[in-house]
Amino acid sequence: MSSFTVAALEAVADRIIQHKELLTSLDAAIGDADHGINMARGFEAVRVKIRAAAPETDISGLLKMTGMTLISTVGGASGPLYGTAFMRAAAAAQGKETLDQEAIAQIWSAALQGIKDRGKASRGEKTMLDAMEPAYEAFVEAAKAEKSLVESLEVACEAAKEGIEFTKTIIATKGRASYLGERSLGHQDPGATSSYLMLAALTEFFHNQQLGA
Amino acid sequence: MSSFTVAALEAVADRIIQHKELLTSLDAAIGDADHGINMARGFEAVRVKIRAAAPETDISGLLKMTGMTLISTVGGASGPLYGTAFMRAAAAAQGKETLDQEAIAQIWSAALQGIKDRGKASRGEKTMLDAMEPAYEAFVEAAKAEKSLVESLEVACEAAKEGIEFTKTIIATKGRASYLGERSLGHQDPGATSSYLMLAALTEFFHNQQLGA
Amino acid sequence: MVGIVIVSHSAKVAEGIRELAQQMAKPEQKIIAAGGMADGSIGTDAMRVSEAIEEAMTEAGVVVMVDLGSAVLSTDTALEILDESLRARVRIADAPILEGTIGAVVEASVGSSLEQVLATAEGAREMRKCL
Amino acid sequence: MVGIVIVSHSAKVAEGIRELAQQMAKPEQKIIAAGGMADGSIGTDAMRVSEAIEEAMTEAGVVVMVDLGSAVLSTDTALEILDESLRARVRIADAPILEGTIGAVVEASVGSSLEQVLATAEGAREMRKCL
Ligand SMILES: Nc1ncnc2c1ncn2[C@@H]1O[C@H](COP(=O)(O)OP(=O)(O)O)[C@@H](O)[C@H]1O
Ligand SMILES: Nc1ncnc2c1ncn2[C@@H]1O[C@H](COP(=O)(O)OP(=O)(O)O)[C@@H](O)[C@H]1O
Ligand SMILES: [Mg+2]
Ligand SMILES: [Mg+2]
Ligand SMILES: [Mg+2]
Ligand SMILES: [Mg+2]
Repeated sequence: MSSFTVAALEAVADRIIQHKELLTSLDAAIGDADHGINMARGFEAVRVKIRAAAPETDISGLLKMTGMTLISTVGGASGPLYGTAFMRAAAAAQGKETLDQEAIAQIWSAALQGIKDRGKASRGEKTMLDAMEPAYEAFVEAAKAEKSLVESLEVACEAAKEGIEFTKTIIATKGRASYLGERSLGHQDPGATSSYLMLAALTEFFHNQQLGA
Repeated sequence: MSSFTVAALEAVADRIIQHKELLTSLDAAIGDADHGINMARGFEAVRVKIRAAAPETDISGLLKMTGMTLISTVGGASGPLYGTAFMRAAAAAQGKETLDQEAIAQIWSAALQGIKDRGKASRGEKTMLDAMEPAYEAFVEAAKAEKSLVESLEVACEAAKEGIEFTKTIIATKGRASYLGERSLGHQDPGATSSYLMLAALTEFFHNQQLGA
Repeated sequence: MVGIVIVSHSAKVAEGIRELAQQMAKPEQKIIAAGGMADGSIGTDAMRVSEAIEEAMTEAGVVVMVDLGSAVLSTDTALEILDESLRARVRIADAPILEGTIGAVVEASVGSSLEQVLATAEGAREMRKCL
Repeated sequence: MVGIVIVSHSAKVAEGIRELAQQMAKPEQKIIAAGGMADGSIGTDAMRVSEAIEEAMTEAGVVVMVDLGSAVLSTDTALEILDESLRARVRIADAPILEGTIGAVVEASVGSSLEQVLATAEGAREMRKCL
């Protein structure tokens, strides 16, 4: 399971690093032009850490490693937010040995709650939550409707994309973009975008695993 | 007249530089422990400047040089305050060719007003004004009572000393010492002390001149 | 675009705040740090402040951010040294220096007036960091 | 004496504020700067913050000064990493970072309690610089 989880996390890291410029340019419009730099620095460090992890490290251990690394390397608000998300995910993953649909829902729920606890934001404040939460809800719905893991993830991706679009229509009331007041209108949130990218990477990863299986 | 004024200013500078440690230790008790450092740095620069001044530089020119130098080298609140005092003194000294009692009263009055304008303080706020203003008033009184220049300066010195003592009994409401609230009580004000030192140096200078004459 | 001058007793503070503010600024925006003394010691230097104001000056004017009361004394002195025509276009913000600078820079970046930038800088006083 | 930690996105800002505050402090007072990232970039690092809190810790506790909202997120995260026994003695000040730090350091220097130091830091919001 360790190499599987490492590969999943690497897929996430690669996707973020590939989109460094996009994320930074989105942040340039309504923030301090560093979200891509922050996230890429964080996930480069994560990649190094998880590749070097002992082969017996379990899912929870790898998620914790990811969280700790993001906390100490990202630098922006997204560091403690995603860092806390992965730490909570690690706690929820404790004892879990496979990443099936139910396990993923539980882990995701914990991660989402971590972001809310840390950032004290809720949906509609133009943050990563506007992608992350509807995506999570869509995932749970799809799972209930007996869709497969990959199908459920695909539905969640769609919801995250819509969440990104939604962030264009609202004013930021949390984070740096809130300094802009009404001027944040019309721009998509960088954090919502990075959340979508991570999810899209995971979806593709599970999709490819299925094909390979 | 130029060498006379240079000598008078040098006497002031020397006195301040000699008391660097005293002024700093007074500031350590109710401020940021730099008043002596600030003033010594300023007057060392003044000494260099006025020694290098063209021999035809008049009283006003030398005072202006002193003011400008203090403004750009002292660094603390006392820089703009004493700097402005000397600049205003320079303006008041314009055209004056001797430093008699009346000229000194006029120049001093302008300098005092400069400190008030710059610092927006008045007597009783535990600042240099608590030495400077009573000293000025005593000087004018003494002059009116037909005392000699040196006698008048001596009376002024006494008043400045009493002013220093007075600062021990009050709470600072201007400058850094005001951050301490009641805890500034019992300590003498560094700026009142440097004002006294300058005046004492001038008094001794005129006294010696008289003896020499 | 209103220019911003950052006057601190510490060169590190002024330069660090400038870097933070620059992250939120338009590339063409003028943000000038005037921290510390020419010889590197802690303090404010009215001459440096007056040069910084000249450097930051635009049609729209300049807002000066200060750290402590004595920085205001130096800035007032700097204004006296300045050309009268420039002086009329300078405001000193009675605001927290770091928080006010970030606010002022963001406000200035959208072309707001001198008085608007000043008001936003001073409004930073009410900014809440903990939620 | 209550210890003070200064958390800024900029290492220069944190270090510069520490130097300014040190001028007003007792020699034995603990004032720790936790600015920027380990690699020198701009940002806050919860690990550094938690180390700084440990370093500044005294019987009387620690007040943490922060520059921007995301510094609060890092500090909250740092608190989660910390020992529970220490955590109870830490307060985050919702205050202007430079002005609040100077106020907090002066208050702490006379042996005031954690809550008093916090209140003085937060009261710096009302400080007027221009008279
Ligand atoms: N309080 C918060 N809760 C949730 N998400 C937040 C919060 N504050 C900021 N964010 C997210 O963080 C993103 C910015 O991240 P980043 O640029 O790395 O940090 P910073 O704003 O400190 O530079 C925003 O686009 C937003 O999605
Ligand atoms: N507003 C003011 N008006 C008059 N004098 C003042 C004012 N503020 C401070 N001072 C004087 O300046 C002195 C401190 O000078 P100094 O230590 O050089 O400056 P700083 O306080 O900036 O370190 C005080 O002792 C006081 O006499
Ligand atoms: Mg950012
Ligand atoms: Mg940032
Ligand atoms: Mg001082
Ligand atoms: Mg000083």
